[in-house]
Amino acid sequence: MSTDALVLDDVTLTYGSATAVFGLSLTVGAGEAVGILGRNGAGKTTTLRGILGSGVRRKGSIRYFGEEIGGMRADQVARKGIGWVPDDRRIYTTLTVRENLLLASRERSGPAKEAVDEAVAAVPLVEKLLPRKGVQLSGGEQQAVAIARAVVGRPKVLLLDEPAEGLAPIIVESLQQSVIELSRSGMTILIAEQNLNFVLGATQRVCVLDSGREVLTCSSEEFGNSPELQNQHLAISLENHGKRR
Amino acid sequence: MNEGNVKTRVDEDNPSSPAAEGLAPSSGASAWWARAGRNRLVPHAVLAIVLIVLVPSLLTGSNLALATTAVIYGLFALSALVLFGWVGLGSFGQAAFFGTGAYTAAMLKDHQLNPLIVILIGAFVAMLLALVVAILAGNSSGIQFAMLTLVLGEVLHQLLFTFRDVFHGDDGIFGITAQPLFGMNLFDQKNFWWYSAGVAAVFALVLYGIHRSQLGKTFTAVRDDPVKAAALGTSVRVARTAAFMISGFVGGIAGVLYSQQQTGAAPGLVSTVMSGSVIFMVFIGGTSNMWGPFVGALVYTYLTTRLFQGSNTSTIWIGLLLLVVVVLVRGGIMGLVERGVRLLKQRVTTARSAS
Amino acid sequence: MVELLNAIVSGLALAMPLFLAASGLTLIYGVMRVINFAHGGFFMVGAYVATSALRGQVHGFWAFIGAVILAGIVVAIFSAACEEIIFRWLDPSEHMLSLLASYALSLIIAGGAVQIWGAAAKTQPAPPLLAGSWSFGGVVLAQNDVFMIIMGLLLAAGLWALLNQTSFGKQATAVAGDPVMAEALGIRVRWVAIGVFAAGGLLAGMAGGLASPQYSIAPGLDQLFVLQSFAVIILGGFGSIGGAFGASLLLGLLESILATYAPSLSGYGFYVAMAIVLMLRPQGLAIAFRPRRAPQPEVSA
Amino acid sequence: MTLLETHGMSKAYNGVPALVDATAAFDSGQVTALIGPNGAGKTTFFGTLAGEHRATAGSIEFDGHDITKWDADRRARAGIARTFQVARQFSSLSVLENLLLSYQAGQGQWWRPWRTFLPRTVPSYIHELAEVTRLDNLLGRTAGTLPQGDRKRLELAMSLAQDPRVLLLDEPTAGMTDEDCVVTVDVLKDVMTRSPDLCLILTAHDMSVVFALAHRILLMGQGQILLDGTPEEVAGHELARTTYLGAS
Amino acid sequence: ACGSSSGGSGSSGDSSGKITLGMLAPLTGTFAQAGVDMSDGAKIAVKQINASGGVNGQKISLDIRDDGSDATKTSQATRDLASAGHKLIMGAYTSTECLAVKSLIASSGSVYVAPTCVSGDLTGGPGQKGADRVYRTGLRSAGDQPVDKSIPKIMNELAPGTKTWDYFGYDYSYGHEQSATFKANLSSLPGSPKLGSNVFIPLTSQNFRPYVSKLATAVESDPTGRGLFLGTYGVGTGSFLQQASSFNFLSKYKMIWTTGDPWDVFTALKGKFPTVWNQYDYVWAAYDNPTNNAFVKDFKKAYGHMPGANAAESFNAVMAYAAAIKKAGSTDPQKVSDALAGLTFKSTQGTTTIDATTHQANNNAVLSKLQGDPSSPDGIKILRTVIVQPKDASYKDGSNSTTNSINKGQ
Ligand SMILES: Nc1ncnc2c1ncn2[C@@H]1O[C@H](COP(=O)(O)OP(=O)(O)OP(=O)(O)O)[C@@H](O)[C@H]1O
Ligand SMILES: Nc1ncnc2c1ncn2[C@@H]1O[C@H](COP(=O)(O)OP(=O)(O)OP(=O)(O)O)[C@@H](O)[C@H]1O
Ligand SMILES: CC(C)C[C@H](N)C(=O)O
Ligand SMILES: [Mg+2]
Ligand SMILES: [Mg+2]
Repeated sequence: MSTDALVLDDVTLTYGSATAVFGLSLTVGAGEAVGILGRNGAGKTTTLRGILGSGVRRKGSIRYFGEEIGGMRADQVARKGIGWVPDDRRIYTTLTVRENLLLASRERSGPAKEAVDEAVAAVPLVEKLLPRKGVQLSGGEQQAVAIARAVVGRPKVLLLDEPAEGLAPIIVESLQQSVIELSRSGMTILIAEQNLNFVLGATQRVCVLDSGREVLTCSSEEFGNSPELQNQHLAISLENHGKRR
Repeated sequence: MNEGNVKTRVDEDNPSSPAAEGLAPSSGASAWWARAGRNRLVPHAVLAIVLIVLVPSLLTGSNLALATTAVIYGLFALSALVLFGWVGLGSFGQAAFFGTGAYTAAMLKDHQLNPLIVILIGAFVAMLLALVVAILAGNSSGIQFAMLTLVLGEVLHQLLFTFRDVFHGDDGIFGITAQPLFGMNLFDQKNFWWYSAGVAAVFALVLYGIHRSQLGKTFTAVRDDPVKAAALGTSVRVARTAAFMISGFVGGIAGVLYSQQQTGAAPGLVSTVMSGSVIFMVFIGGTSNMWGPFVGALVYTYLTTRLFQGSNTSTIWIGLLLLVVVVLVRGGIMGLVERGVRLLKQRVTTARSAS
Repeated sequence: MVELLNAIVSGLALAMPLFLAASGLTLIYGVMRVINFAHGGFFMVGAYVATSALRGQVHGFWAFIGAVILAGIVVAIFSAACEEIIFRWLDPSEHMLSLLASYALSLIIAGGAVQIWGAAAKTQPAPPLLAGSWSFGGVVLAQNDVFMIIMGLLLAAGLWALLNQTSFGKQATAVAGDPVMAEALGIRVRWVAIGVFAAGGLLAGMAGGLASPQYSIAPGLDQLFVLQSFAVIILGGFGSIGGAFGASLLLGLLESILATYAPSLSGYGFYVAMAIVLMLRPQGLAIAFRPRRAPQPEVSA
Repeated sequence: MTLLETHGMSKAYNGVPALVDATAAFDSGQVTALIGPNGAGKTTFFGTLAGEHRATAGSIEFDGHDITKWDADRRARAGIARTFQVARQFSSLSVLENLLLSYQAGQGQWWRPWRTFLPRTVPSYIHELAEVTRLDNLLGRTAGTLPQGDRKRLELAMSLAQDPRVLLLDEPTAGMTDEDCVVTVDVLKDVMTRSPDLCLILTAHDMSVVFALAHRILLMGQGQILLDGTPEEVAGHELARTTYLGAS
Repeated sequence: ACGSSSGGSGSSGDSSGKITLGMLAPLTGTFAQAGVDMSDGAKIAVKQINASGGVNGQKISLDIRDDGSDATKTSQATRDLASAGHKLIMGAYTSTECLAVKSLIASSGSVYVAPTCVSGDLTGGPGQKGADRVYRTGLRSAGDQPVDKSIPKIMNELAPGTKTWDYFGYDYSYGHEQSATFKANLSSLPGSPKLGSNVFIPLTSQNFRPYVSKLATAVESDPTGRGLFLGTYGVGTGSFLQQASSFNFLSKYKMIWTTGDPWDVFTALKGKFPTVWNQYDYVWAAYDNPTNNAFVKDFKKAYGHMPGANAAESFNAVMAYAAAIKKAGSTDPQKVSDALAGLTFKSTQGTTTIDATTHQANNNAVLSKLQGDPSSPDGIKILRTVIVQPKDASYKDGSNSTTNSINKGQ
């Protein structure tokens, strides 16, 4: 039981009075890479925020290697070993990239310098950016730094929110490679992403959300091979669209 | 009138969020249109007129004087709302406009002008000052803006002392004797109420119109995202300057009325304390509509001159109350009222759909 | 010449308590984005606590220092409590809210101080070691001034070290930049917030204690440095400790020189300087210490 | 016909060059895609064209006017519309109000205090626009509560509502589902047929979008325009492969 | 501008047979101490009057409003008192507020007695008509007063040979009046001393460091002998003395002359202040008469310390109102006002008469030489008092703390 990295059980997530995710249950095994798919507004970002406990109200149980974290503050959750790449990057603009990475390194995770080197190895684009300030980065560069920063903390579970957005194709490719490697090295990874190819290549399993509810969980391979499934769950058929809200 | 809210926290009380919609059955495709388009001018105007007519017969003596002060402060608070609520510039020097109006009226005391003319002159001078402030401060925003306006207000305050001969420093200028208006003796409390409440109502109405206008919507746009607003072709500078001048004009009117009521002007009117108080009125009342400033002014005036009067514990209580409002009652009293109304409506609709 | 030197000395003497009062303000702003109007109240409480501890009697230097530290600690606890009770509930991006809340708090402190310590003015004599002055050919140097200058430098250095050399400083930097992300990186944002408020309160309280022999300790003392402190953090760049130090010096000297050579201007030459700086360089003289986001590309419209 | 032209345009942030000596001409009726690795200077190029910041050197000419020193709002009024890489909208206004505001601003009607903002009837143009961008069901929503993908569409619709002559789209499809991308591409194609004189310049990291729309591609790298040619030419070029496209 | 100007309804006395006086005082802010003293003093008068059966069979009470030492707040409170029917108004601490009250008196149909304000504008000068319904029981200080004219002369006699005087006072009407009068009268003295530095600081400011060192250098480098006219009062004086103390130059002045209520400031300094001469209208030890002795005794008993001038002045204002109401036989504002004009009543200076034309009371000025004395309960030792007659500025020694019968009796 406790070998599962994350177990979400009937989790409901709300912003103020607005509910964005309804009764979601999801299990992610240790070392597994799972993709979260869904249309705009389906609740992908909200799910990741919910696991972390940042900016959204949670109901239901979230267990992390058997330990209940559903009531913890985000910083407690993060210290347990969950890393997060937010969709809006949130780079510290007045700090250099190196300082950004150092902030994320925790004493527990070993010498800071090594951790930084490791992260740079995982996201090579970052290397030449190290001395630059956060403001001096383009959108894609910030994205890369955000990923590297999450890796620096040596998380056991990594939450990636649209990691490929805004990255040049060539970088996306290498990022996919890095994610696969991190996963192989035992890190549990959860990716919310629109870029289907990226997700399918990097994960073993996908979970599809629609309007805050889980509608399908299957292996990435199966999903990738079935245009019907993709069509049914990701396409915005017009009649569907009309009823959406 | 719902558009005046300061950047509402989108996550709260959003009636059209998925959940809220889950509760209340969507009232059809026209709902959004009705929400955005309905002109609620008539009921508001009727309410205002009823109040203006009723108040003098309900209140007498000190209470009527207090109500008059509250209305004047309300107009002043409305001028702060224009800058703060409409274009998102939280000024901590709003008293400069108020004080300018008041001092202008005080300095005209020996000229025996028609009070309405004095109002126009005072408002105009305050508007000119607003133009200057807009030129000086219009480029900043946020905390810099708040501080810069605070400083400019403070400089104006200092000028009253530096030019003692003109402004009489700490002593202020007292002894305004309001001239009769259309044969109406303004020394009479009731007459003064009609005069000041009438003026306030007229200008509140004008502001209501402006807020619903193209310029009004541009204000909101500039407040929400100035960069985007500029990218659409609206001039942020022009919009902010316009808001400043409107704010200055209205603040000046309030100042003139105030000095006519108090028969003079003193440096306290231009002080940071005054600027702070008016922001409190705005916050207590709520920024979601134009009644807010008036409600806030009434509550504030009542609290400070009545409820906690006559002992040195008053500041503690006022402070505590304001804290509670700021920390707990987001959206002020009108916000509470609106939330209550919305809840009630929701109850009613759910009850109806259930039966 | 002697006049100028004297003006410079008294400018420094003015600058130091100002810096001590403003540094806490700028620290709290820099990290928590709260412009604390009640900071003057904290200062006043510090002065009252020190005076009460010494009972207004003459005491030795170390007793005085002890009282100052006590004042700092009391106010630090109070300040931390304020953050826990009030400021944590306010959205820091809505600076108006925190400005107003702290303004309300300042009213409560002003009223509360009268309840606790009464309306009657108190005075605290300086310890004998700081009571005298030296004169060098007409240039008068009060021992207390020298002491304040040393304290100012010490505190500036201490603050700099706290922010730049400690892990607390690093965490504060992160919280200042983006509290949401800081939390997601595992930083105990609540502790940092409380710590920063406590540190700000400590500075204000100690400033009040240190200044207590110089003033009538009475209602209204809270207003003493409020506007000037604002001037300092504006001039120095919001949140910059070094900037605050420089701005305090600048304003102290300006005030003193104006008071000496153009007394009629001394009231507001100060503010004009501030307004000019703000208009030409809104970010202040120093490079700001961690703004929240990238400075939004403002329209130059 | 050339509508927009830059001559040796450069932009440095605090002395750090982000755009170097960019010279290019854009014709009306043409769709140009700007591609290049992250940090190549695409957004900077847009920002300089739209007037968000001033060029540090060089000049910009639009429709025969030298607009180098014009402010952003003036350029917008002249007909240069843009979207932002991270979508921006007026978060407290409803979607409809956002659209109407853009529309009226595009018509130069944004400053009159005596004209009510809400017209009696919504211009049919706005209705159509909302329909094709699939915003018609969201018109009453407060823009601040929209998810990222919807915001992107709203921003696109807003820029179209301005009825521009030059349209600068910075990653219009970023964060959209594949399906939405297709729709967006269709919308843009539709726009090009309706207003054949529009000069459309866009950036995207999604090559399917680029190839579906662009008549011409500029490859940027390190602040410079490295290649300028038809999609086929650029895609086939070695430089594009090694610096940007990769193996795929 | 509103408020009916009719003297009408029996305003201040309501049916329950109670007379309420409206009182303004700064209970908060920099001058809170003065406000507390003022209300303390007034309360003693009320207690004494009620203990002896009230006025015309009615008890008196006070409705005290905080004016925060702010003209705006004062106006509002005044208007509020008047509209609440409390039209017999007294109080307000500094001249700024008193003038603001004055301007509302006519329109609100009230009467006003100013106890502590000294500005000339409040009442008429010699032979001038005072404003309608505005009276002063306290001291008037303006250029046309014999007292003011003679102050430099008295100073010169007490500290002969002072060549230069430095003035340091507040930046408002009273400060400017005081300094101008002083300057004008200096030149008429033998040796025509001059005014050295002439500094005005804002009413609530307490940061005097640059001025202090300027004065210090001036006095150190001036062998001819200087005097200091310290026109500040309240916490300003306290802060000035604190900041000056480390420069050790105050003792080099031939004379330090202060104004305003000396008691609260010098009590706060706990005996640590240089010997000064104070000029104002009350020091408890200066008078030895039944009214004052009873007042001092009751005050000391109630509050544990000696009364200062602010307390005594407010006491006198209540006494004046009580006498006027008695004389008028009514609380009607107009009648009370008429009674106040020309009224003679028992006060701390024995008896006081309010001039029917100028509306100014014939209040003595009291000069006192004060020395710090940590061993005395209030920290002050009164070395000498001098009473100056307002009419001709003739002066004679009053009693002092050792000769006063209150003390002797104890
Ligand atoms: N701060 C917020 N306040 C209120 N509602 C919100 C907020 N953030 C998101 N929502 C709502 O929650 C729902 C889920 O949004 P979420 O951001 O999780 O979607 P998503 O799947 O990540 O979409 P996208 O692909 O566009 O990023 C949406 O309907 C959105 O409108
Ligand atoms: N505000 C800024 N301040 C300083 N430097 C900046 C700023 N914005 C961008 N830069 C720098 O300019 C360079 C070009 O950035 P730009 O945003 O134009 O790239 P881009 O081509 O749009 O990249 P992406 O595809 O990642 O969005 C970047 O390397 C960055 O270092
Ligand atoms: C205390 C006095 C010398 C001054 C007086 N309170 C006034 O302002 O008029
Ligand atoms: Mg998302
Ligand atoms: Mg870009």
